[in-house]
Amino acid sequence: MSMPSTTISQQSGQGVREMTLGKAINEALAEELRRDPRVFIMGEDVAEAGTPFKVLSGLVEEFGPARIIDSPISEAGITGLGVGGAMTGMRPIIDLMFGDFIALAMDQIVNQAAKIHYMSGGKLKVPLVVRTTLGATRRTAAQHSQSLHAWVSHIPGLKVVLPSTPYDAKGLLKTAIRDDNPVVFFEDKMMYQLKGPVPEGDYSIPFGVADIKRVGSDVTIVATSSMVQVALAAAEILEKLDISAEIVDPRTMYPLDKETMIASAKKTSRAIVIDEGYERYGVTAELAADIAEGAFYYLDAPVKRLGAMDVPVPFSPVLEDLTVPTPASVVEVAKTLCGRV
Amino acid sequence: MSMPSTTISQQSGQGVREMTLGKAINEALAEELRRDPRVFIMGEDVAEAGTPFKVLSGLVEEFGPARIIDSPISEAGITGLGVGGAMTGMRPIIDLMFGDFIALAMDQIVNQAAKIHYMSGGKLKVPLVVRTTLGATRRTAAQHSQSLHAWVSHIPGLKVVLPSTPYDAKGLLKTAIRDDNPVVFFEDKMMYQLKGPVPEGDYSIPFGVADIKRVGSDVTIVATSSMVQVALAAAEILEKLDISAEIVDPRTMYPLDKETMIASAKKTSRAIVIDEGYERYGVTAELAADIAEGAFYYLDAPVKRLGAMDVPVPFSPVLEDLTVPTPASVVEVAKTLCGRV
Amino acid sequence: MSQAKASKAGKEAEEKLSQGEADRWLALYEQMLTIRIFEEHVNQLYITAKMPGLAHLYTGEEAIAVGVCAALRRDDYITSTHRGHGHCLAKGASVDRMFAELLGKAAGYCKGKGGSMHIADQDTGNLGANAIVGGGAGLATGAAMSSKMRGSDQVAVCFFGDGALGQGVLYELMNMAALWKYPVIYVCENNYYNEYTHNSETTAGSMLGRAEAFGVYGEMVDGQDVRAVEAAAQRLVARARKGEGPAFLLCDTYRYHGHHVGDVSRSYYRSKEEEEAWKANRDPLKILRGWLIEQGAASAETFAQIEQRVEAQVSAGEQFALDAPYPDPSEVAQDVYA
Amino acid sequence: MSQAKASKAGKEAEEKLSQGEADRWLALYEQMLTIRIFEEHVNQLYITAKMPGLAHLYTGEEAIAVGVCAALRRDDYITSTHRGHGHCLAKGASVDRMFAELLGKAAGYCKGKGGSMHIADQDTGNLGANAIVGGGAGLATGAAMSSKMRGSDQVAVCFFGDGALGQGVLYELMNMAALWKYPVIYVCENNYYNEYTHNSETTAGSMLGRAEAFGVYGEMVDGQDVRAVEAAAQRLVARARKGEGPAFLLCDTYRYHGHHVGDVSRSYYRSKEEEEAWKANRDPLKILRGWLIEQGAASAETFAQIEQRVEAQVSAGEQFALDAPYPDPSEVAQDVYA
Ligand SMILES: Cc1ncc(C[n+]2csc(CCOP(=O)(O)OP(=O)(O)O)c2C)c(N)n1
Ligand SMILES: Cc1ncc(C[n+]2csc(CCOP(=O)(O)OP(=O)(O)O)c2C)c(N)n1
Ligand SMILES: [Mg+2]
Ligand SMILES: [Mg+2]
Repeated sequence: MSMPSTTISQQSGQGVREMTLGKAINEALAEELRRDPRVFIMGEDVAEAGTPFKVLSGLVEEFGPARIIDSPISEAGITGLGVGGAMTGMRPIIDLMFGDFIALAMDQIVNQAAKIHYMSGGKLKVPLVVRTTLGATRRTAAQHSQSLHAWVSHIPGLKVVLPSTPYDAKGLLKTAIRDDNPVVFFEDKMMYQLKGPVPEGDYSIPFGVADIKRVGSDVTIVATSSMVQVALAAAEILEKLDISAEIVDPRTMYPLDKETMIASAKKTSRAIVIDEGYERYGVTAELAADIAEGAFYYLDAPVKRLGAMDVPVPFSPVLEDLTVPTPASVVEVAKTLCGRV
Repeated sequence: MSMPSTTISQQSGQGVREMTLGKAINEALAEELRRDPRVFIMGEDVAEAGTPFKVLSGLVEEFGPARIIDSPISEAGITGLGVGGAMTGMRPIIDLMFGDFIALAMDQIVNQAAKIHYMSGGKLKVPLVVRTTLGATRRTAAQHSQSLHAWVSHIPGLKVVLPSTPYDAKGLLKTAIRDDNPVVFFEDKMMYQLKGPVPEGDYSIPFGVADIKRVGSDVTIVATSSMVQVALAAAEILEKLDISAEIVDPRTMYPLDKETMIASAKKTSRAIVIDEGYERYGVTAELAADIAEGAFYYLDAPVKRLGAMDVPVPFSPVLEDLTVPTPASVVEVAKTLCGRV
Repeated sequence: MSQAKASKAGKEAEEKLSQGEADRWLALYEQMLTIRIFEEHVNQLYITAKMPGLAHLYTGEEAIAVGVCAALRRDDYITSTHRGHGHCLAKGASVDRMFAELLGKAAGYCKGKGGSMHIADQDTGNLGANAIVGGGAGLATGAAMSSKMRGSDQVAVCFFGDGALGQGVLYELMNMAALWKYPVIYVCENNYYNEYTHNSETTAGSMLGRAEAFGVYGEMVDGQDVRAVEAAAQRLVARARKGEGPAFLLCDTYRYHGHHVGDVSRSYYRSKEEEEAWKANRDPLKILRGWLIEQGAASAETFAQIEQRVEAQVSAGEQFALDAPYPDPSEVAQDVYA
Repeated sequence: MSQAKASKAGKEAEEKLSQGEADRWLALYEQMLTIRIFEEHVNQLYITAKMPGLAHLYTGEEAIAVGVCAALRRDDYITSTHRGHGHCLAKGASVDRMFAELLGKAAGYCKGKGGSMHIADQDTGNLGANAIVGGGAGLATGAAMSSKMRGSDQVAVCFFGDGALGQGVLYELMNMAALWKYPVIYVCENNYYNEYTHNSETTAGSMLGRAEAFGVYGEMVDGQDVRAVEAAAQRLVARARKGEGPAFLLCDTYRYHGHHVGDVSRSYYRSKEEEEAWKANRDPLKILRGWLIEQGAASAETFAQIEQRVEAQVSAGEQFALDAPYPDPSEVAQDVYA
């Protein structure tokens, strides 16, 4: 039962298509561009090229180069344009190709976008979306493989989204574009080809609502982004070992639905958290600390964390594959946690 | 007994002076500049002005403008110079006035400095120190008050230091300068005037060794930077309430001495972690998760976290003072944790 | 390299000033004086420990903010800097709420959450002072982009100091403003110092040449002569409004006080003589006042009246702020998200 | 604005080439050919799915790396880019260990940890390819700073593409290089495209003017003529070595392949005709070979021999890499810290 449990089924009366996550993103963007003339996209090679990941293909043809704008290689500059544009009546979507490049735009995102509403005493608003990527195993080495979402999750004033399925990607991206706050939206490069059901018609998914991607009773696995897929694969294996895993996908790092994670951990009394960012001082630390505190009196064992190995991502495939959580590594941790060694 | 317990006493045969943390930093820099001609300092207003905090006063007079270099307002650029210089035989110390400005230099610190040793298969080295600041309550508002050390603590390849006393500041800064890796060194702006004992003569403090700043038996308080001072003040109050607090100062975020924190928590069976960074996805999450896992079978209550409030730092003193942990707020948490409500 | 066109002053001097003209310059004089007196009060608030934190005074540079904003409409945008009080006032902010902000009071423009370095006032198109050097460049250029995208003819002015020329993002933005003809005017307030360091030690090449190399039209002007600044601003704003693209206005100026109110011992980085020479020979208030008197457009008495009025208004604003309540503690967690 | 001095080619054509001269140009020819053939092999490795990931081929741009590095000593520094194989080879790396790196093998220059975009070779002064556009600017300028501080006469060359002109940090660094006369040469490989976007859509103003506005001396050169590149590089390197400061060398060039090996359908951003015209008329190998033949300095047979030798060497290097072992899994956690 690796189908999303609480999601598609909620949509009724509409056809459901199988589509890739990349296409779901593309559809969300196209629909919002159609709906709201204030929405536009700016980034490197976003127009005719449709980005190196081809996720934006076809948009410039429909919306023209005034709304799908190829920019110079100026991550800080274009993010700054996004902030200024958002403050003055537009709803910019800034495309930062590789998540590693947010390092170039942190001042604009953190010192400007995140703080302007508060610093102005609530008068100015920054309805900005920064779309970027995360995820390793693409053989692009240390500067093109990082998952740096912990940085922005740390910052008050920002919202942070990590979709794990085509359905979630589309619905969450729509919410992001309609939100009046700066939102950083992380797409896993390795999931663009992942297929899943997406209903026809407009829908959006609220921020701060975790999704239980699989119901189980023995161990809770909290997973983000593509790690949800890893967890689902692990759960299949665990099922055969008679370990029933419940998979909780927070979907948004902020706002964070602590209640759902904690409730699941209380129910199963064991929890693992998985994320593709570096483990040290990363997202797994926050999620694990929240569960350890919230489910303290219910846990039978310590919360276990599985992040990316704390090394720069190596190029060589034989090394790179060792750095990320896999179904096998999740299964091992789950077995240990459930006393099956 | 708020005196550092395991530190000064180890130094023997030398005079001990009382000096401010700022002066201790200044001394460490001067001694290293004297010892090693490869060491130099670059930053905005570091020479005649001695920085806005006056921490570098006197250095340009002794070492001249070729080694104490006033730079343009180019945080990314000067950090880049530091990386390139470090790779080719120098040992640069780059001064980034306010910690908030590391947002401008993250690409240089994270995508370059942190990864070059690994990406080159261990051939190139980056013996760089980035000195910057943290800490609020200086009435400088949202863009000059952040404590962003969680960002760099997250990144493999970097070492991260947060001294809490003049003694530690001097000894840790020497270790940083002598280290062959990029080190980010965070000084709390509000502690520059803090006085404490510093022995004469050369000494250094190894990274990755936590310091027990106060021995206690009822509750462990893990605290960083100026929060150690807050914890010490809280401990005095708690003492009067018959709660004996042990204070553990990790001193370096990476390498992190998990053992000492966990051993203390096992002993006291209760733990609080305090840090001045934003609480959400911050340093308290990592420390709490580590303790919750490592001392799981010994803890009588969940680990409690106290970070900065998750809001941009407000200007108004009546608001700003609410955003940081204080002795009073630590006492409250400790009392609750120890069942004294 | 374009030089500033000769100021109109010469030609005009020969004609008689109309009453309308005279009143207009007197109004700008009053604005400059308001900034001057406001800042002196701020300094006093600091000295008497009534103001939390620090402030960077605009004293000496008044002609730039006032001259440029005189060329702007209320719905045009500006972004400002750590030295931002002058820009705010020139764009239309009122002294009482500015003082309130500086004192961290609830009646401040930002409810006391922003303070001196973050005053923003949406109603007058002020997108905010910024404590990141160069931080306004993205916001102003983005606002100009927005104006163009929305088919509006609003322009955006980005004020910044010579120190901001050290920030690479400024060039990224100028490049894009030039590429896409955004109606933005970059106003560089060259007061020769980056904090405590002279800009000859921090800035190579040519300041004006930098703008031009990125395709941004540049002019240079005497930043102490409000009439020259205003004339240049009118030209550049008109260009931008017509869709002819961005411009860069380099203004020579000087700050009379320290980098911030606490910077009182300055001899290690600049001489008393230098300071005195600027105040004696290039004071923007003196220059305009001298010209108006020379024109027979105003008497010493007029100026005395203006001074009295401004002093009264500023004092009243200060008192309002001193008496105003602090924000409620619950405010600390408000306005993090819209 | 300085234009490149007329290349020496004209004058030299009239004199007879000495054997030493002829051999020297033949050696550079062989270097260019090595890069060309190396890249063709890389492409084949990609097509036959023997290479993990992607690679950005230098084919067509060989004269720049080879011409510039011919003016450098072994202990001079370079920094390189995502399109870096040519720079590495020209600075002295050997093909076998480069192939090994590209295949993620332990014998690679970085033990397989860096891959195509991160080859570094300390022994030849190569501070590494860089996958951050403009990422080499800090490293090269910092290396030049270090050279000056250490009292060495080493120079540093920073190779980058025209796309890097979009990165603000480049200007921050040029400004400091000019201020402090660091011996760094910024070599801009202007192949007209930033990935899939023509630089007329991304770059306003004047490329050369940018350097000059920051106080960096600039020249422009035909990047397809290795003799012109070499002559310019010799001048700029000599200047820098003598302490006369940084320079910027703008080289016109073209990449024959896609942005990376997988970019095979390019018609949406550039035409087949444009590609063919460059290959036909401005190929750096053809240009040098034609001149050497014209000079009577080498025969078709010489070139055939060179080609055979290079092909054999490159093939041997490739085979070495294909046969080489992968790193031990334990390597993953090594080299994080020194
Ligand atoms: C990015 C950044 N770096 C450093 C600082 C600290 N700082 C504040 S003002 C200033 C000098 C600014 O000089 P300039 O731009 O010329 O403005 P002026 O103060 O002369 O008006 C510096 C370095 C800052 N606020 N932001
Ligand atoms: C900071 C950064 N932004 C974007 C990219 C993605 N990217 C890789 S190569 C490239 C184009 C570079 O163009 P140019 O500098 O002209 O080099 P060329 O590929 O033409 O040799 C881009 C945008 C990157 N690697 N780094
Ligand atoms: Mg200045
Ligand atoms: Mg190019």
